[in-house]
Amino acid sequence: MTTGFSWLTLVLLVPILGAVAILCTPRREAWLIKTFALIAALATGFLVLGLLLNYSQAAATGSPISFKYAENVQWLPQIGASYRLGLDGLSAWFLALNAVVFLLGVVVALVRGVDRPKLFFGLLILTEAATAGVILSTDLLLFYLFWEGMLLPLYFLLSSFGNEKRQRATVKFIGYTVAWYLLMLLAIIYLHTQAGGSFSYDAIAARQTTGQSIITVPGFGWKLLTPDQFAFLAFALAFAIKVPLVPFHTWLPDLYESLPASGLTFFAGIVSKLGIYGFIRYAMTLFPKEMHDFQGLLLALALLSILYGAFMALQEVDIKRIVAYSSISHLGFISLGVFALTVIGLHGAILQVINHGIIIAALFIIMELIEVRTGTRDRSLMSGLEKAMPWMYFLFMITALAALGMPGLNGFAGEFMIMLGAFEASWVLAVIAGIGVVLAGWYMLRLHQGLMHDPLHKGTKEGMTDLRLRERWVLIPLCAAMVALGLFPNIVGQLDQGSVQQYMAASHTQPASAITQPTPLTHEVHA
Amino acid sequence: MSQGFVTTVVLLVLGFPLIGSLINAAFGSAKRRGLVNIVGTVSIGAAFVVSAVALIVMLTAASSHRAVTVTLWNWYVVGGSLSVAFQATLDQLSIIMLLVVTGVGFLIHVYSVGYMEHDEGVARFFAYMNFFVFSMLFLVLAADLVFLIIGWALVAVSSYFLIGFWYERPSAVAAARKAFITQVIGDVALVIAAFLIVTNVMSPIGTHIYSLSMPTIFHNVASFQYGSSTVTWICLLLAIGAFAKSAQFPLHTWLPDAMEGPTPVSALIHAATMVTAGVYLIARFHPLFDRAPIIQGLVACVGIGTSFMAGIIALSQVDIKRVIAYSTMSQIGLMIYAVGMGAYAAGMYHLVTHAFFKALLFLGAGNVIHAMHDEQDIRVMGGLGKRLKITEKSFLIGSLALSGIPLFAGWFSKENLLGYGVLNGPGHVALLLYIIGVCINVLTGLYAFRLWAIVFKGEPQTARPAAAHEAPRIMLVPVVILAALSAIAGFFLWWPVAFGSVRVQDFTQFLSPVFTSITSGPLAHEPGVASGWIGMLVGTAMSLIGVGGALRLWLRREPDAETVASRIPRFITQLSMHKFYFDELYDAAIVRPLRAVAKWCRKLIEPEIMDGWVEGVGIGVDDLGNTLQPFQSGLIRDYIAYMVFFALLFVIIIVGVVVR
Amino acid sequence: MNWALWLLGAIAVISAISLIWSSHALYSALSLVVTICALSVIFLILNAQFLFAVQIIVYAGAVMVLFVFIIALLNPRAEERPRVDWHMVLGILASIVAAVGVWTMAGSTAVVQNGKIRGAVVGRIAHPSSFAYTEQAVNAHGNVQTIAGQLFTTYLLPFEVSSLLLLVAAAGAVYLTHHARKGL
Amino acid sequence: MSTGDFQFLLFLGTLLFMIGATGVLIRRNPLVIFMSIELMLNSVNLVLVAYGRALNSLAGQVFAFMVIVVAAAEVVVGLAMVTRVFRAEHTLDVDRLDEMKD
Repeated sequence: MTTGFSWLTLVLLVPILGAVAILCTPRREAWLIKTFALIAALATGFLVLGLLLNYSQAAATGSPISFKYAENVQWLPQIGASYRLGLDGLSAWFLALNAVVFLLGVVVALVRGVDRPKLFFGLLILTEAATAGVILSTDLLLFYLFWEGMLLPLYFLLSSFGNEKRQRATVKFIGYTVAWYLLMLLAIIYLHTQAGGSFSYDAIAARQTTGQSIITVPGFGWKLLTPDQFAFLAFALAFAIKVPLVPFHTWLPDLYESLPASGLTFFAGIVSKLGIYGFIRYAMTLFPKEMHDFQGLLLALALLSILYGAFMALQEVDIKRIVAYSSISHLGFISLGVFALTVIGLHGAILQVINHGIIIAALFIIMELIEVRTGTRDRSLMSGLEKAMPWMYFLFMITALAALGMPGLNGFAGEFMIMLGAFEASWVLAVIAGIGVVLAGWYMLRLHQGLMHDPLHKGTKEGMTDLRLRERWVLIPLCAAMVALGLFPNIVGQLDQGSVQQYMAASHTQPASAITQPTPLTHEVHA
Repeated sequence: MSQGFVTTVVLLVLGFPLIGSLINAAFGSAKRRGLVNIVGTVSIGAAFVVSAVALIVMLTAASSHRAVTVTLWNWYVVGGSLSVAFQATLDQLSIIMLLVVTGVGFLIHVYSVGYMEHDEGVARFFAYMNFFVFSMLFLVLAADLVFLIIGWALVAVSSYFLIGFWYERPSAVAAARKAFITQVIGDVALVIAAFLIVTNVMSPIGTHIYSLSMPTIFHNVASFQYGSSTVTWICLLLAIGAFAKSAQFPLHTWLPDAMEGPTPVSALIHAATMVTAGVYLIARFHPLFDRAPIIQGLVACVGIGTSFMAGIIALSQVDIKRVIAYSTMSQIGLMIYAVGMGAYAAGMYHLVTHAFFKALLFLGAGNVIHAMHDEQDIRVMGGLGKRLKITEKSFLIGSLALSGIPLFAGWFSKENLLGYGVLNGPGHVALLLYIIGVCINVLTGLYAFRLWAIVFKGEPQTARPAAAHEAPRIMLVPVVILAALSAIAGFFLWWPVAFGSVRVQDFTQFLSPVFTSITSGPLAHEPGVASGWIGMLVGTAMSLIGVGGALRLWLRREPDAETVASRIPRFITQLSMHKFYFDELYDAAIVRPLRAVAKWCRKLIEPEIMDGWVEGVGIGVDDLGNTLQPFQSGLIRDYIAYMVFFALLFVIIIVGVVVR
Repeated sequence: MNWALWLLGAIAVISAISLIWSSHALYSALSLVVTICALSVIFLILNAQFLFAVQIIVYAGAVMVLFVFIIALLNPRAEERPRVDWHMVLGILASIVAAVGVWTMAGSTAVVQNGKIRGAVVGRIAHPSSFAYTEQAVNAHGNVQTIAGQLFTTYLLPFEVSSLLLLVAAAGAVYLTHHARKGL
Repeated sequence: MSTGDFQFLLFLGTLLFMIGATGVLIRRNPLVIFMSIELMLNSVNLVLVAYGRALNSLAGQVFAFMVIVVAAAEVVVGLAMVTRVFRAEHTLDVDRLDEMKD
């Protein structure tokens, strides 16, 4: 049973209560719905802030990774599943990003207005509960429950709000992802048996990965993989689709193109990053040997994402799709940081997750504001907006520069760490990532200049107004955060020191790997 | 100098331009032009005063502890091993750069008050100019690789803003993007060099020290063996970064296009400060460069090559600013040649004098353009000397300094440079490089006085020069000051002078502690002019030949310039006219293929392969459905037939399995 | 007795073939009657006198009469010979395979013999049920009596259920063919 | 009854059964289809009795009797349905009765 007050359950409960409150209020009182939504988002935000502030004082339990505010309640004793929640350095930052991004989603929805507030806000807050659940749960079955549960409100949200192509995009997304998650469930069950009948993270992490006999195809004698490798591939596939790494990314551009900005802030902000979270928390620590075996393949996929995303962003015409592909390229960077399996790389990845969350949210908001003003999303039909909207130009410039990783802004801080980590793994990675940075500079500038500079395009509508005060005050805090994180990235650094060491230690049991032995920068200092 | 003093100097020097830029950006507007002008210029002036004070304090301090490094705040701490912090160094090298940037910058700001009189974007202009000076100072003061990279990128971004200042002109926008992309390439090279350094710095006792701060790196520079592959790679990457910034051979195509920006921008960025950042970088990393002889040779050759190529191209340019731009590229080439050979002090010396006379030439050109109402084509001009007397005279002084006529600033620094080149250039090509260097003197003399003669002397080609009027006083004062400086700067910096307790040694001795104290490689001592007399004499003679030739061709027009040009083989003139076709080459070699790959991705890979297998699954299921549909024919006999068939199959299998 | 079986078998097969091949429904009905009678005689040979009687009375008597009656009622036109299509091919193929299969099966282990049994389990499945009446026992009490004994003791449930089945069938048939004649 | 006879009887039963099945397959008149089914049932009876005789067990005959009862019930209902279909569709060709297609 839990000793202290179960804070984490509160973090889950508050959004659910908010959603219930919203669903109860009649459709007429739109303002009441909006206030409930705002209250729920703010309450979660402050709760998470409180947790973060006295994070260091909290007691920590748990073997490979020590979790704080741990909760453990028997749920299904027959099959060894228990309702276990926990927070470590890594998930603390994901939780913070989760709260910030959903608060932003609510605020953007309020500023931009939304036609069916009851449905929208109810589902939005419910999704927040689900994603928080994914981040907090330390029991694999509970994790899977939230992981699939997240798709439920998302499906309704995605298919009922957005432009004309949303139906197809949503079906493609949901169908695409759910089909592969079942593999992960299989892997979880396999782990459950391996760990002697319990779903808890510690038990599974401590399972004996004894000599696995390689499965051979009966009758043909083909040598396949060991069961652990199969399980790892199942996990990796599920997370790769979520991240998305390139071959599995085709759902992303269609979906992002059809979603409104309020939906995109939280979707691009946190939902697409849970794949990274999964890789670090589950794939890296539960399958250390397999992670090293497949490290080459995963690194190749990450690099492919960077370059492919950059090339596609270079060529796209629809501005939202450009930002979608740039998001793929950035996520490729983050996964490069994770797969390099070095301390610096992991630090950089966590930092870049937060940076990317802020940048991509701001970018999508700006894209929607431009789309509203010029009435089109086609890059070739717009130019010379700077004269009409100096504020938009200024804020869009800062966001674009942060996105292309200009040193001094937050994009650079994360990318520098990731490239340094990747450089340690092997110098080729850093060089290719460098090419990615140059391409990022190219397409981001093309986007920014294409819209802002050059004489006013004859096609654009007349009488375009600059950003209204409300819209301005949504973007200014984001840009301020970009500059602040660019100059003081250490805020993120301190909190996850301990857990990054633990993750590296947990993933180092069998270090033999194709790439040169990843030397941690910590002189083998173990927490 | 005490830590506290240096911290205040650093914060003030960085603070003034930043605050000026923010004020102008937030509150500036065309209406409040007066406020904008004052804030813009005063902030740079204040920075100049602070750096002058710092120079004086530095001169009083003993030469041993003049270099002071200060930590501002911790940037990122990684589990106790790698802790990256913002550190700033104030030593002889950076104080010189501070003075050049803020001094010349201040004069250019005063000039641009007049130049940008009727431009409504004046607030934006001064905001960007102040931001540029801030980022240049940020770069110069950097003592930490991350700090340096950030400064490097900030300079690139501000030059992007300033080149693309008139954003309504598509050519300016394209030029700005081109400049920025080239800088990003240099930036990435710098970042990778930083990684190489961090992962290879060993403390004397052989343990890895992960630190990005340059003082500690240079202190343990012994860990890099002389000529080892890591040092060579590091210096190659640093050289690429320097070439991108200083518009040297492989990455030089952005400089001529950068003339799209307003003239004060060209003066500040493309004459005095930004392009010299590459020279500063190599000077700052001299311990590493001293250990990589191959790279030093490469740098020297690239410097001379670019200088020679730029000299030829400048001869055929018709746009006044592009001629001066190519002359900048040529002079920077000489500086790169100097630091390539290890003559860091000589390189910096030429940098300082070049800043004066090149800024002077640009501002003079600005006056001409201003007078001709934004006309930049020199073929239209002629005989402006009668109308713009002061500009013509200062332009003449500038040209004299540029082409290295004795007793002018250019002569001191250039001959010092070439003199050093004669004695200990890189390896066995030293003499060849020296000869090319001397030919460059001829070319410099030619294009400098070609420009002066065509623009100011001779009779006007068209009616427009008649309407020209002398520039307003506010634009003339900086030009005159710069003319004075380029006249006496060489002499002033050359001779040791003593003012009471402040003993101003000559330039090279002032800088020598920076370049000798740490290097343990071949000592790069500076030869006095005496030992290089022969070199100097030959150099001066070639300059005089150049100037004389130019005057004959374009002033007295004995053999008319066109007839001479017709006798030169066509392909040289074509090469010169089309800037050695580099633009077209890069476009075809890099830009177009990359864009083709991107289009290929979008048109082919995305829909077919990436999307293909997802849609394919859907289509596959549909097809399966269609193939199975006819089995539901509705005829009873069909159904019975299927039953019989499968019953039979079932029996056979059972019997088969059982019997075997 | 061998030749009798062969003769009766041949008659049954020929009439069966004529059943499916004849163009007119009535001829096939008659050929079915012939097959049923042939089989009933075979039952007689196999010492199943009760079945012989039931087969003749119920099958030939009642069921076939009903068939002929219905054919007369609907008097369908003579349809042409069945077309040769893939159904026939499948049918013939199936019969050949089944025949060959059974022939080899039956040949190898016709009756369960103790000792090593090679090949098909056909015989083994049908091991002697709990109720075994040797030939002499049946003849002693008479075939009908013994069957009646069994019918009303061990197999009482199937007997009752079949009676219920007949009742339902009769009611169903009446309901299906009944159509309300208006104005009666 | 010798094993040779038993083999022949089994073979005869199978042959009759397959002829019935083929009949069901090829004929389009539902009445003939019913008759073929009757034929198949009879062949089953034959095999049952043959086994009963071979294994000296009366179960075969009892079961055969049950089969006859069921066959009778089946014919009754079947023919009722055929008459009903005939009255509705006025056709007896099985191939044209395909409303069940979709």
